[in-house]
Amino acid sequence: MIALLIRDLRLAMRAGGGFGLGLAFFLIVTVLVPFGVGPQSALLATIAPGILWLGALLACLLSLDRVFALDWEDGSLDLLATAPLPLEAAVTVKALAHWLTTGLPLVLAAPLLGVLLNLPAPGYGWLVISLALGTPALSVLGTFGAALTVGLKRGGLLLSLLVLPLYVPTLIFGAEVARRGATGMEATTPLLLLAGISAGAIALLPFASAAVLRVNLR
Amino acid sequence: MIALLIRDLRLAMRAGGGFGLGLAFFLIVTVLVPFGVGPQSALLATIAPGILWLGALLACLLSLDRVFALDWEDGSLDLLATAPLPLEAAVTVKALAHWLTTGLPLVLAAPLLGVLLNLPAPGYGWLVISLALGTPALSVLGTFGAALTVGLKRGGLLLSLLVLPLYVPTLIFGAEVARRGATGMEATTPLLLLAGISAGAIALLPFASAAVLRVNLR
Amino acid sequence: MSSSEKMNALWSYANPRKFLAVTERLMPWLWILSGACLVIGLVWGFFFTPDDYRQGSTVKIIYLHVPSALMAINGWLMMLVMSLIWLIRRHHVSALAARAAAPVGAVMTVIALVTGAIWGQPMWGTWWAWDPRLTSFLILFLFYLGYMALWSAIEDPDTAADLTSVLCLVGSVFALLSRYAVNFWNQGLHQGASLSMDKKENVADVFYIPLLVCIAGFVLLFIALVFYRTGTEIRARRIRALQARERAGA
Amino acid sequence: MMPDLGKYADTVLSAYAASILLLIGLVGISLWRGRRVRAEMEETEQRMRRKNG
Amino acid sequence: MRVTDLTVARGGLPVLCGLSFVLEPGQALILRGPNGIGKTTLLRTLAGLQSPHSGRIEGAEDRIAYAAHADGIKPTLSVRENLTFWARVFGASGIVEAIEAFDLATLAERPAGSLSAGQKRRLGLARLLVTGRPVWVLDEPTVSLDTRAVEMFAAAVRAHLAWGGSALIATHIDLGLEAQVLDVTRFRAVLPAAGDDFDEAFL
Amino acid sequence: MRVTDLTVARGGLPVLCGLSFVLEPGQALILRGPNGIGKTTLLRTLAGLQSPHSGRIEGAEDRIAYAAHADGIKPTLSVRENLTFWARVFGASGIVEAIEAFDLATLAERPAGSLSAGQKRRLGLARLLVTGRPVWVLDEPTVSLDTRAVEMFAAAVRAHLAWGGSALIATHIDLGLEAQVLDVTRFRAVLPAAGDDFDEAFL
Ligand code: HEM
Ligand SMILES: Nc1ncnc2c1ncn2[C@@H]1O[C@H](COP(=O)(O)OP(=O)(O)OP(=O)(O)O)[C@@H](O)[C@H]1O
Ligand SMILES: Nc1ncnc2c1ncn2[C@@H]1O[C@H](COP(=O)(O)OP(=O)(O)OP(=O)(O)O)[C@@H](O)[C@H]1O
Ligand SMILES: [Mg+2]
Ligand SMILES: [Mg+2]
Repeated sequence: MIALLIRDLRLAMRAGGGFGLGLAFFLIVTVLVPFGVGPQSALLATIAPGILWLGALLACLLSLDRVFALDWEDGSLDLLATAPLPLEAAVTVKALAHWLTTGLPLVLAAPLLGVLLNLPAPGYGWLVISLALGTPALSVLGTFGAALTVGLKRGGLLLSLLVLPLYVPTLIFGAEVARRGATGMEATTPLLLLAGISAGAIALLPFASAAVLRVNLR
Repeated sequence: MIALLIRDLRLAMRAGGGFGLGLAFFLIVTVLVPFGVGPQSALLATIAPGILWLGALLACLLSLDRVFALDWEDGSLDLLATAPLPLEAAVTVKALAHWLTTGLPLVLAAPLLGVLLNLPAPGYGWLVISLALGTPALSVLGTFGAALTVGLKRGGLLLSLLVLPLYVPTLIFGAEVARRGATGMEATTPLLLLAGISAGAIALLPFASAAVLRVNLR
Repeated sequence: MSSSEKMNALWSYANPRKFLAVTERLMPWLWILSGACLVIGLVWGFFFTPDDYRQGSTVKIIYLHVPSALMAINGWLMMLVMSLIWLIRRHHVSALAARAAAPVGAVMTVIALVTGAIWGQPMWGTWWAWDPRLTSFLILFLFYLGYMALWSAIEDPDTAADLTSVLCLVGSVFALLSRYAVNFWNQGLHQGASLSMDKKENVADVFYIPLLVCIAGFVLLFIALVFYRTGTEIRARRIRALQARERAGA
Repeated sequence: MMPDLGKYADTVLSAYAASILLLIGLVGISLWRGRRVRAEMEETEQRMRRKNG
Repeated sequence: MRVTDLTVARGGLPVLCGLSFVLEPGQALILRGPNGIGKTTLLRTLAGLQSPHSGRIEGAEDRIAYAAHADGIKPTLSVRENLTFWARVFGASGIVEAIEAFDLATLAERPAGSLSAGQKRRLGLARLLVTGRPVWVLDEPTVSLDTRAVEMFAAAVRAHLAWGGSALIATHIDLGLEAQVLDVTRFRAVLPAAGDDFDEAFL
Repeated sequence: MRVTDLTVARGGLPVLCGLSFVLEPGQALILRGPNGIGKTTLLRTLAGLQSPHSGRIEGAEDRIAYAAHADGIKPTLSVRENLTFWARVFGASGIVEAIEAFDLATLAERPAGSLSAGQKRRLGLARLLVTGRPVWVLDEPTVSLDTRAVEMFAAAVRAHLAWGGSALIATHIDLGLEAQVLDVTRFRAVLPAAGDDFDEAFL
């Protein structure tokens, strides 16, 4: 398992591996928003928490098709399935690697981008906490979607279509935490709900992903 | 050339070809925005033109990695490069096929999604016009980006990173047209600029794309 | 008959041949009955019910809106059950029934959304509001879309059945979660449940009876469509099998 | 014959029109595809039978 | 490994049926048969990647090292990193022998993506040695290999057999191995003429 | 086609140098050499996919049909659709001969993705016939083919030569073609020891 994690991280760091690109995408989306909606800073401050969450979600989504597709194409996935490692473990490791290379950098970068969108001062802490709690769920859900579409060439868009509705509860609670935090309201209830979703997804979805992957390898 | 166009369209329609998924993604992004920023309809109406343009742009972006990557992986691109068809023509056809399968459906669906975001009534016409004029530029620019990143496995994110800055002027003018239209202001100046950008991109970029593609095939 | 024999007798309808034979006989009745209920219910509702004192004639939309909304939800529930049966007992007919139900459910969702939107224009002054009930319907529609897209994207039918079934399971959980999340996110404008047992909150009887007839019509139409489309899927599947044999040189 | 729909005539009529069109479309497409598939299956079966003598 | 009355299917259709054979330790078996007969399908079934249509496979669980056309090589990792990864996944330790057996020492630090077709294939075969699995199941292993490399491969297989392993190899060309040959052509599945029986709608 | 004093490079490093040969119409030339010597690189250069490091290639422009490991086959299109597409791109019309030559008639309506390795390869080779190009440049064309299919291929090459075409084929196995053989091993590029000369640092 550790070998797989190390390999995935190493692959992500190598040329064309995509590390940091999620971040860059996040940055660009947040930068483009003012171009789209106009530069009024009060308006931007209102929508900032939501947009930051959305940007993080889209950045996460875009890197999902790397989770299994490359291993599928070059046959590694066949070989992994015949290896002594249980597929559930492999799936969990993949999700973890995805989170480490995509989710974690997003969490760390979010406050910086908050500045660009005039996020109100009390919002920073809540934004980071909500992202830190929510992005693991995004990774796990995304891994499930990636496992579903692994056999399809460039399933990227289908993947998005399948995964985005699954992201809705996470997004709602996450953005709610950030929004309430930014306006100084009480935010622990949605935070707890968010944590609950994350915990549930992490505990249960790897089994679904592994089952689906087995079907796809057949 | 027509053979290539027909093949690309046919491939897009076949299973896993991705036709309609751009549309679905557009739908989902616009649906997610209120979850992020909250349900107040006045706020949504203000940001609607910008968000719709952003959503269309992202949907376009996500389908870009299909433009060349599949042909590259299975060797078709090598074969096309040695075929009697000039590469410039092939690139143009590819961009056209991309627009027909992604841009055009987006243009047609935009008014419907405008309803979801409470787009003000005078905005619909302008939104459609601006998208109709702007999405061809998005396709051509995207094809250029796809040509740049064709050799990279799963270059999706890098592609986004390269293309998004190129999209900025189109986005600015396009969203400006839609925004002015929605608020009843005069919108012909940005519209002309948008048309200019599109015309220029369509006329010149295929040469750049073909050149870049030749380098990548080497 | 002992209960286990009864179960076996029930499962025997999962045999495609038997399924087709039975539905073949039922089909005409289903079409006629559903058509009759729909015509009676809609004509009654449209022509012979009074206007509501607050909503005016728009209340007539209820005869389309509520039944389609009900069927949209029940369609998904049925797909869930069928998916479970496929995953556990691997009866092909159940997987195909789930596949056949999806477009029907999706159209029901669209009807509920469209009639709701049209109704909202005079009542709330807007086509669309991010009310929890409406929003969760939109999400349901997205789930339908994803489910159908996955079916059509995968070549091998058994693989597709497995994958879509798992998606349906996971999707159901998350659809439910979304429902609560959306409620939490925005408290809405929408009507409360008016078909509840508590008679005081119910709509008046003049509206109530034709509404019930319409609901029956929608339910019957749903069943008819699903049976018919399942038959089509079974035949398509058989064509596929026959052609594969043909190619293999049998 | 036509009931008086008052100022909401457009609303009610368009709701009915849209829904009925959608329903008819759904039924129509289902029947059309059902017919086609049934015919194709019969043709295929016939072909197989002929080939098998 | 013992296979009894096995039928394998692809795309829902049986392609080979009634296969039975026994593969003893120390034994190699070469599968032959024309294109499209179902060799790949058979090997994938034995490797556990798809389930048999009917019949039994015994003694295959967790004992098989499978190698197909796609080698599972990451182009951005070096040859050594690629091998080390698979060694660790399979709980083996030494990659030195594998590197020696396929003469990869001079290539060890090169990114695998810059290897030629035959060099890549050698790397793919070297992976077999680090799995430590007793049954090798190989689908056209010598594609793109030159004569010297084919000899390396034959030597590796011989060593594996001597150690007590066994090998099942599908190939169209002569490998210079002294092994039993199983021509699967005569197991081609004959489909029963499609009857009116609707149960067969789902072959 | 005439090649004079050609040096080809991969990854910036020359791999084969000083190659000269002439390929007359009606003639076939078989390239041999150990793995990694540079055959693929040479063929790609001749096909115009990369530019030569030095030297001249004459008479290759728009006359070459190139076929490599990747066949450019779309898995979701049928065999016929795949061939028709290439025929139209190359301005040819008939795909009937191509289908006959490689015995694809029974597979014509199958989606190409469901073919076996050898069947796919046959489709890839059939593509050569619809290009109508006189010079075939083939990189290991018979990979995965069984003996019957190799004969089909040899027959197709012979017919092509008789028609006045020519062929350049890199392969490790015996094709049963009567053709000149060029072993490229002796053209292996010897790199000059990296001197202090800075200009050479950027070879
Ligand atoms: C796009 C907009 C709308 C959607 C998606 C929608 C959806 C729904 C749903 C899901 C139900 C529940 C059916 C049930 O569980 O019994 C329902 C019932 C109902 N809706 Fe809507 N609705 C929309 C707009 C409206 C509007 C604008 C009105 C009127 C002002 C309205 C009036 C009602 C009524 C009276 C019921 C019956 C309540 C009940 O029996 O539970 N809806 N709608
Ligand atoms: N999805 C499918 N539907 C129907 N038939 C299929 C499908 N996929 C593969 N086949 C057929 O199954 C047969 C077995 O293929 P397989 O790849 O096992 O052959 P093989 O013996 O390995 O051939 P080769 O020597 O060419 O590699 C082939 O005839 C192939 O065309
Ligand atoms: N990016 C690179 N950097 C350095 N060397 C490279 C690079 N890419 C390829 N090479 C080397 O160039 C040589 C030529 O490779 P080529 O693919 O042409 O060989 P080949 O003769 O076709 O071999 P095979 O018979 O195995 O297919 C090989 O030794 C390869 O390792
Ligand atoms: Mg094979
Ligand atoms: Mg080579």
